[in-house]
Amino acid sequence: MTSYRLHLLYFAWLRERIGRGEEEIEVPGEIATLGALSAWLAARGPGYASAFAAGKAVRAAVNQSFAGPEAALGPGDEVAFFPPVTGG
Amino acid sequence: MTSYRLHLLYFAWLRERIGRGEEEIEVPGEIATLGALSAWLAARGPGYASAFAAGKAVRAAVNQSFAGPEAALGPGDEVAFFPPVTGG
Amino acid sequence: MFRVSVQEAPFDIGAEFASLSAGRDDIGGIGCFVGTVRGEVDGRPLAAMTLEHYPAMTERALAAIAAEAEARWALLGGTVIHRFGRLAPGAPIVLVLAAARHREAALAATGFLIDWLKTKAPFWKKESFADGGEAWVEAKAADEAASARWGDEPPRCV
Amino acid sequence: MFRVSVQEAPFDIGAEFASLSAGRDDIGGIGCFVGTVRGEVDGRPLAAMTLEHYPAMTERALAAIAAEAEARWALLGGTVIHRFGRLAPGAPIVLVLAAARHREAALAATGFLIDWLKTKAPFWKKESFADGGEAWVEAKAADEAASARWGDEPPRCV
Repeated sequence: MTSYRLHLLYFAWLRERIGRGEEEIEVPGEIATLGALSAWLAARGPGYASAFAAGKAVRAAVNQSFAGPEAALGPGDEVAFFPPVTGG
Repeated sequence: MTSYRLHLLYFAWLRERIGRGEEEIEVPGEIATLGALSAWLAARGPGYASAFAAGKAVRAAVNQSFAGPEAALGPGDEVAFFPPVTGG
Repeated sequence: MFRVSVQEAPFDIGAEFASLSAGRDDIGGIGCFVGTVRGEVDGRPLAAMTLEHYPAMTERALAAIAAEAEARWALLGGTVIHRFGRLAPGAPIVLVLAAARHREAALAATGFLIDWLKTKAPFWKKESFADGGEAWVEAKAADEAASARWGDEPPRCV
Repeated sequence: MFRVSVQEAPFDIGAEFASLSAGRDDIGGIGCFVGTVRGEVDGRPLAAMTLEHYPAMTERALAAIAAEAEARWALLGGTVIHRFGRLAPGAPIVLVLAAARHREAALAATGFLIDWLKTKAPFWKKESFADGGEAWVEAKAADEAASARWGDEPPRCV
């Protein structure tokens, strides 16, 4: 399975811990779901590890729609990670 | 028991049927409650009879507070009769 | 504290919000309801709605309703304005504002206020139809039920 | 139809009411909620509240929430405006308007809209305290519960 590119976005304290708000990233082909992606990201470095630490409620959207851990990913998808929203 | 004076007010279709919005009236002393007053008024003439006709929901206030048929009346009271309110 | 007004003139919704919240930073939410004159009744076009009221009692009744809202919820202020006189279709009739730290109280009080205004404020509406007919609006059982869910006793006839 | 706006600038409440009801006489009631920045958090004075959002998604999320309200109630129109950026204590954050023939739908839709905005609109609040400290606001269980009573499924973590 070949690798593919994703556009990643981070908001609120995930952005602060990771140290950037967005990035283009090349992901191994076996990373096929949102859950697998967040686990894979958590191993990329201390900032990511802190952002995706166990016990932290991290939510996500794929192509601007909220999505759960089993959501499938594909080339060119925009994936955003963020804490539970606090608008309103 | 001596008679006493009341200030009466009529609103909405009661006002229209009775043909006036307010009046000073001398009431026999034995008319001691709101219920007795409305029955006594109904016998004063065709307009009053129509306004206080059986089956019509007539409500009242004594001295600007909503009151039921057993409310006591006394000299100088302001008594208002009207249909169920329809504001808001 | 509530501001209560019974008036013939239109009200300025923006100004009422501004006045309620001016110089304050303890309010987290303001609930609001504005009631307006609809242009037809069961398909019959309306020319105007005329509101009669009981001047000596009205302001006192509105203040009592507002006081009940303040007793039930931790409000930081509010506004009740009710118009009377002849109003054209589309015209605003009533404005309710309720301010609180949190939205639950603000919104619940707003609903309570308009429900009680419908059954406890001494106003009577007369419809003047475009065809020349006139009719007094009858009280609705649905309004009595909405009012009763807040636990008031039903009004009694004489 | 709803008007939806995500903006840094303040909104004009009176103008939004006027724009929603302009030239219409089919509306009987407009429900409204305005959320504002409170000046302290558990007694700790706030200097500002900064709202971050997800620009590519936010307007779409607000439109989806508004569409859900229109599917659930017979609304005659509405408005959702949500601000972002740095806001001072007392500043308005969010405006919801819902117009309907009768007050029940207008008020229910108003409550629904603000409840879903709290859990489904991609905004994040950061508190900047007067003492120099900063903290991201945590999502409240009470907001999740308020949102859930309208029957949505709970958001899932990844």
